[in-house]
Amino acid sequence: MKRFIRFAALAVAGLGLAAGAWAQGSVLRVVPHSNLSILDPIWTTQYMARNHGYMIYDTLFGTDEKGQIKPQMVDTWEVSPDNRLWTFKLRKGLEFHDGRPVTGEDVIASLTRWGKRDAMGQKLFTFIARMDSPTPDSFRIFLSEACGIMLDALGKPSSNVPFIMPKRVADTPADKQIEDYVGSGPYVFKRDEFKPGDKAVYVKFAKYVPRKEPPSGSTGGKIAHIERVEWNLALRDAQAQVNALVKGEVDIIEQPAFESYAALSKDPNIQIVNSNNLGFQYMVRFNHLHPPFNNPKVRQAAIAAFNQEAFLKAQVGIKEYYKSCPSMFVCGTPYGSTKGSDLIGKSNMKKAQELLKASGYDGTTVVVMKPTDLASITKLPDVAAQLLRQAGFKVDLQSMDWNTLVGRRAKKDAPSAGGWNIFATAWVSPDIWNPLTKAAIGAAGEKSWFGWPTDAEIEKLRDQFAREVDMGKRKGLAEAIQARAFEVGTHAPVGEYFNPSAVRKGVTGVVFGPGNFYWNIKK
Amino acid sequence: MGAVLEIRNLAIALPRGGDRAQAVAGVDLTVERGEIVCLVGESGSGKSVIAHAVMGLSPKELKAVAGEILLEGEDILRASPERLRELRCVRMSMIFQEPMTALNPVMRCGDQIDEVLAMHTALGAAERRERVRRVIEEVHLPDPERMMASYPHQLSGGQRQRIMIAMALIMNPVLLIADEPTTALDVTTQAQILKLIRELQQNHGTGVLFITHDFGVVAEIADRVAVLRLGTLVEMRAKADLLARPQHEYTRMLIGSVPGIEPKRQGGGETAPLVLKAAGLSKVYRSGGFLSARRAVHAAEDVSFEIRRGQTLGIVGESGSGKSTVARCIARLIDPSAGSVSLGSDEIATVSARALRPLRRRVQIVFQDPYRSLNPRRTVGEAIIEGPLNYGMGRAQALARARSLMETVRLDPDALDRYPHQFSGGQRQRICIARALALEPELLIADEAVSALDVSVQAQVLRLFDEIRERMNLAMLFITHDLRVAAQVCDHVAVMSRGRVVEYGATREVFGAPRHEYTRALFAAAPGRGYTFGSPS
Amino acid sequence: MHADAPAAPAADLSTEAANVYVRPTVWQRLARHWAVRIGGAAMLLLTLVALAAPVLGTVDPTLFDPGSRDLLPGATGEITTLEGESVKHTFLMGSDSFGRDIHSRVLYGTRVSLIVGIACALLAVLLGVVAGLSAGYLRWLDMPLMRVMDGVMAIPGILIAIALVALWKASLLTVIVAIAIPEIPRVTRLVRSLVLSIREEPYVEAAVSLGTPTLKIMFGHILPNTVAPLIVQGTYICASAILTEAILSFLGVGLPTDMPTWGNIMAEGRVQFQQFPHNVFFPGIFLAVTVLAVNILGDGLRDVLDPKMAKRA
Amino acid sequence: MLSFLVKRILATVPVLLIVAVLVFLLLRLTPGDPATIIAGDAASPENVAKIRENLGLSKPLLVQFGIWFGNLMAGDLGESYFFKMKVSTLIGQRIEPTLALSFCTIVIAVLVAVPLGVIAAWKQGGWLDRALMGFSVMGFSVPVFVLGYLLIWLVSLKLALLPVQGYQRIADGFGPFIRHLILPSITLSVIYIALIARVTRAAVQDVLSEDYIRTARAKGLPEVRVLVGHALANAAVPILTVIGIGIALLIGGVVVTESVYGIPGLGRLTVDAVLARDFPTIQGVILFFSFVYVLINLLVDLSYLVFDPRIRY
Repeated sequence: MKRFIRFAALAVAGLGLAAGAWAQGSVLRVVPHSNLSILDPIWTTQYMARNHGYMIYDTLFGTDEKGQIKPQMVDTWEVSPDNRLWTFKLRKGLEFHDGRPVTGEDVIASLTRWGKRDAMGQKLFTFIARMDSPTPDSFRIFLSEACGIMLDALGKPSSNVPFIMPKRVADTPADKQIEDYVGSGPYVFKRDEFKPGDKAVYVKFAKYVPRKEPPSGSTGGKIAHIERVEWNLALRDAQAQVNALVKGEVDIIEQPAFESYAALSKDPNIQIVNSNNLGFQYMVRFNHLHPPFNNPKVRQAAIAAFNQEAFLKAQVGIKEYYKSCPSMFVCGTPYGSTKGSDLIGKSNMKKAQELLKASGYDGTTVVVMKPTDLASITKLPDVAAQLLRQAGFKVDLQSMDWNTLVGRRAKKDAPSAGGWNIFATAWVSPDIWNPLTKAAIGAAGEKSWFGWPTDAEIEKLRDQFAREVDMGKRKGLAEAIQARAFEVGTHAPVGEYFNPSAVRKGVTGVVFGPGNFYWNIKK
Repeated sequence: MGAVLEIRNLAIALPRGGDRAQAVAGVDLTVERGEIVCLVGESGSGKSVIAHAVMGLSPKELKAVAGEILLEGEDILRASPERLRELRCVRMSMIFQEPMTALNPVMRCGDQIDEVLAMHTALGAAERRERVRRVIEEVHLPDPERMMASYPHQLSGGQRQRIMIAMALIMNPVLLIADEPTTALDVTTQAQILKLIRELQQNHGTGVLFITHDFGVVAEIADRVAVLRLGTLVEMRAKADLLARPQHEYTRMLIGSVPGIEPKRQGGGETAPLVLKAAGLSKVYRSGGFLSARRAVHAAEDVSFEIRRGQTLGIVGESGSGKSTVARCIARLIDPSAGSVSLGSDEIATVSARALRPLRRRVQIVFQDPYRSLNPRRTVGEAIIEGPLNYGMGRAQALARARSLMETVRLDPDALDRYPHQFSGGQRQRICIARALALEPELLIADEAVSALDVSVQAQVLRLFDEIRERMNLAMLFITHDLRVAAQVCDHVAVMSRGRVVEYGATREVFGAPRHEYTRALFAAAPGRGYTFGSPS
Repeated sequence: MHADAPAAPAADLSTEAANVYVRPTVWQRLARHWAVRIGGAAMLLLTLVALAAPVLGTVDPTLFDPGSRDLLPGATGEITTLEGESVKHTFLMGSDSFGRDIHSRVLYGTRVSLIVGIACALLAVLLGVVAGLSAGYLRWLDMPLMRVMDGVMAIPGILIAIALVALWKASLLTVIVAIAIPEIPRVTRLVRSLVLSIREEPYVEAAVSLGTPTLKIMFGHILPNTVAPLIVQGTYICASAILTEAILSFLGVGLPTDMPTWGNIMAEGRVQFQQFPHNVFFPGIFLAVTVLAVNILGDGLRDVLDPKMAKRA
Repeated sequence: MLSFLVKRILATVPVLLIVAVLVFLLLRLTPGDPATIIAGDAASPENVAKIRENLGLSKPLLVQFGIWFGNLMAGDLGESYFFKMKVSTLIGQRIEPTLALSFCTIVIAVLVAVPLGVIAAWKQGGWLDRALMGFSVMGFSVPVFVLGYLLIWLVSLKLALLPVQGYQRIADGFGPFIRHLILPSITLSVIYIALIARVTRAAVQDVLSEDYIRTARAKGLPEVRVLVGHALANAAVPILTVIGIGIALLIGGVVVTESVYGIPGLGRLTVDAVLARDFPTIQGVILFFSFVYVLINLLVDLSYLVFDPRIRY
């Protein structure tokens, strides 16, 4: 008996070693930026679901690292002269994980579902008369009216991304989550190994046919060099993440805490890779329904008080990783402009105090919501609160977790009755880089994004923007929208930042783009 | 052949903050082979300290500072711990007061005895088992196999003490130290154990150092007697000599304080008004139910008696006889299950709590344990005036009464604002009596009220009870296990056994000619019957 | 030291009076016990620090200046006042990643920790006493109340606290209540068992036969004798409450993060623990020392006030 | 004996029932509408109303409880709002790490604490006793997460002896499994050691003053045999009791330790669920922990039968 036990122990230990050795070579261990709980990237805008989508689904078009839309599943496409009929032909050899080919019917079903959830999709579908699939490898979109956003929408790189799912999956009602995770992307989701809060596992899809072009953003050849990608969902403690990377227990931290970079960049075995080179933008949002921010003058006073440097220094703290940018769209992208942005661009406490005095602010307490569990934005509300106090506001800073905040920001009640006045959030650049994708600039009152600004002029200009095909005119419209938005004070952009990944040296080929992509990586 | 044990000029220090510098000082003592030496003293006299020193079991704080303890010529005080361990149980053994707690509760009795053999002999398991069986037979325990397999809690007190004795004597030591080995036992059991010790000691020629506070036991068992007072030996002589002609005044006082077994009071007074009449009093405790069989314990069954003004009724019995249950039923601290108790013309056994309140003042009780009978957080003054205040007396008047009561119980009236812990046990018992008297009760119940006191103090408190009864013309119910005490104070006695009154009558008659078998056994077992104490010469 | 002057004639020979050990008063014994001294002195010091926080070189603990973030202990930097003016300030314990003064936050944090600890202890003891007395004296209530207490005890305390704080809006009051609730059953059990055992004491029976009404017995005889064990229990609750508050903050469900509490300072600083250990070190030291002091005080009080000791005269 | 067994087992039923009621009330009577949380970002009011209807949240509380309890009896803890799967499945997925961690901790704690406690009791008042008790009080005073960070920093980063985080399934090899467990277990066991050592010391000290210890010494037994064979055997019941009660403390520690070491166990699940306002999961986890706690204490009670022959009622 004793001998048997010893033998068993040896055997087990041996197995363990073997497993360890195997695991070292072909497994990429990733610490994603958040937990993965929802597996339907159309149903939710969560970036984790989007990243999950990029693992297992493919897209018709993509956006490269310069912001250019490039075909992905689409091989060729034609536009009728009146810009109202779009014909797309799919690449050869596209196949779902269950072995069936990708057809035009799948595409139409997927786009239809996406068009019901995504803001830009909804906009696009206001132009779409109908779609059909004349042959299995092609599909057509008939527009009722010409529009300038077709490729921008189909190549949309961030939430919600129009991922292509099998028709049977895409037929799921838009308000219900899908339960079948078959896609045609470079990785297959190991459903049996998925444990939310523990790990998610993806294995290489052998039959995936990558494009010939080199990978760039969400475009190009998505070649999976790694057999198996493991997302470690349990490792949430920032310090533990750093330790694990330093010790080589994981390979990539998607978004380390800003405080961790100092330690990470000192380690010779770790490289900092700024794959999301377009960065993010911070925003402070006012609730336009309730006092004091139902008064545009008060909103302007607040914007004037918001010193971007203060936000960025407190929240990000590392000079190379942040920059002030007064544009409501993203500085350095086509619509990035400083027009009408003096209020925030030359913020000034004295001026804010004067503006507030002049506004007739009556001392109403401002409820600022602070998410305690989202490290990348948790400090913004504190800064906002202090700056507002200095400007002369009375502030009540309320801590809560992000999920509560998300629930509460949807409430239109008065702040005293469970509503709110201010919250802060961050956007990945492609989500906000034009007046259509940027939800916070919508001003259709209670129909628009949380905060519910109302301004007919902005809405009119956005509509024109959607229809305009000429790039030069679109830029002009975007500037006009921005200037008007600052006047109205829809929200305050409070700076841009990067949150580069920390990667073990030896891991190469990280693809740049707005999401976190795990193809092309070698280890 | 020299003495088995010779203690020379022993002095043991007390830790600082004690009531004296040395626990024992200048003690000389010898125990010869085959001899029983009784070491007598009141609590705190240092007798147990000596016993433990001989076994080398003294706590660290109690260090011998002078003298020597010679066991067959070998000085225990200078022996190494290893040597001491070799000597224990082999050359010297000890048995203790509480057989209840002196045995390991989670170990079978057989194993506990076996441990001694395993430690000190090289015998095999089977041989050891046989030796254990034999020694259990030798201490006259029935069914040795069952005894060996039993846990201590499954045995009676007497059986446990026999196991202890078996354990102590299995290696046939030359010296046995018995530290109050019968104090916790009932009188009948005590007699059997004393007999057993005597028998074994004679069979084996063991020298015994027997520690006790009870002169009755001394009279039963001692060959020689040593009297200890506050750590010094005042007198050491042969038993007969010492009991008949005590030399030292302390010894005289002690012997004089032992209550005599001859009834002192005449009884009579049958014409005085009836104060209390109990008829058919019963108390049944029920337990169990759901799942386990219901059990009913008849703590008291069909108890009837009466007490007249100026008289004392004693209820005598061994532990578990139900005597305290009766007392508590009469004080209505517990509700009787059946029967009636009438106080004058009022029925108190069945009245509601509300109706009972005015009646309560007429019956007061004094408990056994003087240390727990007074609330440690209240001054004695507050304790005494609590009753009068409850019944509407003004504070000033109540305090005045308290002062006079303090004098009645012979305490300093100025001590009213002190706390109980500043008083000795006897003094506290006086305070309890004062508290009871403050309500001017018709009936005073004394529930083993002198049992916890040293003999000299006991005598004083007994005198006090007598005085009070006379002065206030009280009726008294005196609960005691001690026949001598009963003989001193009771006009009538009721002897209880297993919840029933087996004999009831005038003290003189019951003591003179006990009729019931149990009563006779009780009297036969009373230690030191042959000696007359209680008459200070 | 004898209490009775006119003693009985034979009493001079009696050895009994010599056995009266004159016990020092509770206060004397407390003052003599090393643990009470050390624990008490530390607590006193911390209380003084808490009270005098504004004059110990501190600034408003919520003020910050991102320009002064991550300063090492002793560094000088700027801090912006609520009026928007910058003033020079020496950061004795460094600054955190907002540029808040850790020295100020730690000292003001003392207030919060002491308030949480003491308030939890008071609340738990108060409610526990009410429940325990009721259960111990009202027979009909005993069974249902104690079953509920068993139920509460069966739920690990920290889970109750986490759940409650997370579900209510976290504030000083809710945190105190949430931490105190799981402690109540323990106090209740203690009080109940004390009541049941004290009720059997002869002096209580004596009071019954003296005609003392039930309520008076309860408050006059029973309750005062539960005070000592309750004080001891209270100190332990206080210590564990201070610790629990820190744990709640660590888990992100504690007091509002701008409130200066040790838990919050550590939670904020833990991300850069290896780089700037002072963020965790200073509040950690204060926390450990405080809890240690309270625990030591509790041990000392137990030694002195322990009912077993008290019974010996 | 049998009746003791049956009685003790039956006695846990009402406790569990009360726990169920308490947990239900705890989460249902708190503000916040789960439906809006489930509906997620930008849900329409109709959608929310539909979800509310599906969850039965508009029914009377008693009916809600009835439904919930009925499901509970059928082993259905509901579906997680956040993780979108059966809570029972979720718990099943997370149980192994927590079980392994707890077991490892208890083993370490008992192996270290009991001998320490016995030695401290034996050498009562000596320097060893003081040192051990000092350590014990310290153990109570240092927050688990601070300890965890210090150990990681020292053992894993400076000495590079053990992995810093994570959990390896035992199925993937015993070596990695145990290597990943050592550090978290030590971290977690410190407070548990403090507790058990304290109680062991007190219990053994009590026993050492018993008469039968004197008897054992009077028999000439060597100290080791007196301590182990007599003192420890008699102190077993209080020690076992505290091991059982300490499970509550352990569970609290698990929540923190799993966060510090990134272990995907039930403690981590608790924190995630709380942060996500995931009511069914919170309920499920609390119920599960309470159930385990009650069960372990039941086992502890039953083990008295082995250790104390006096228990026969």
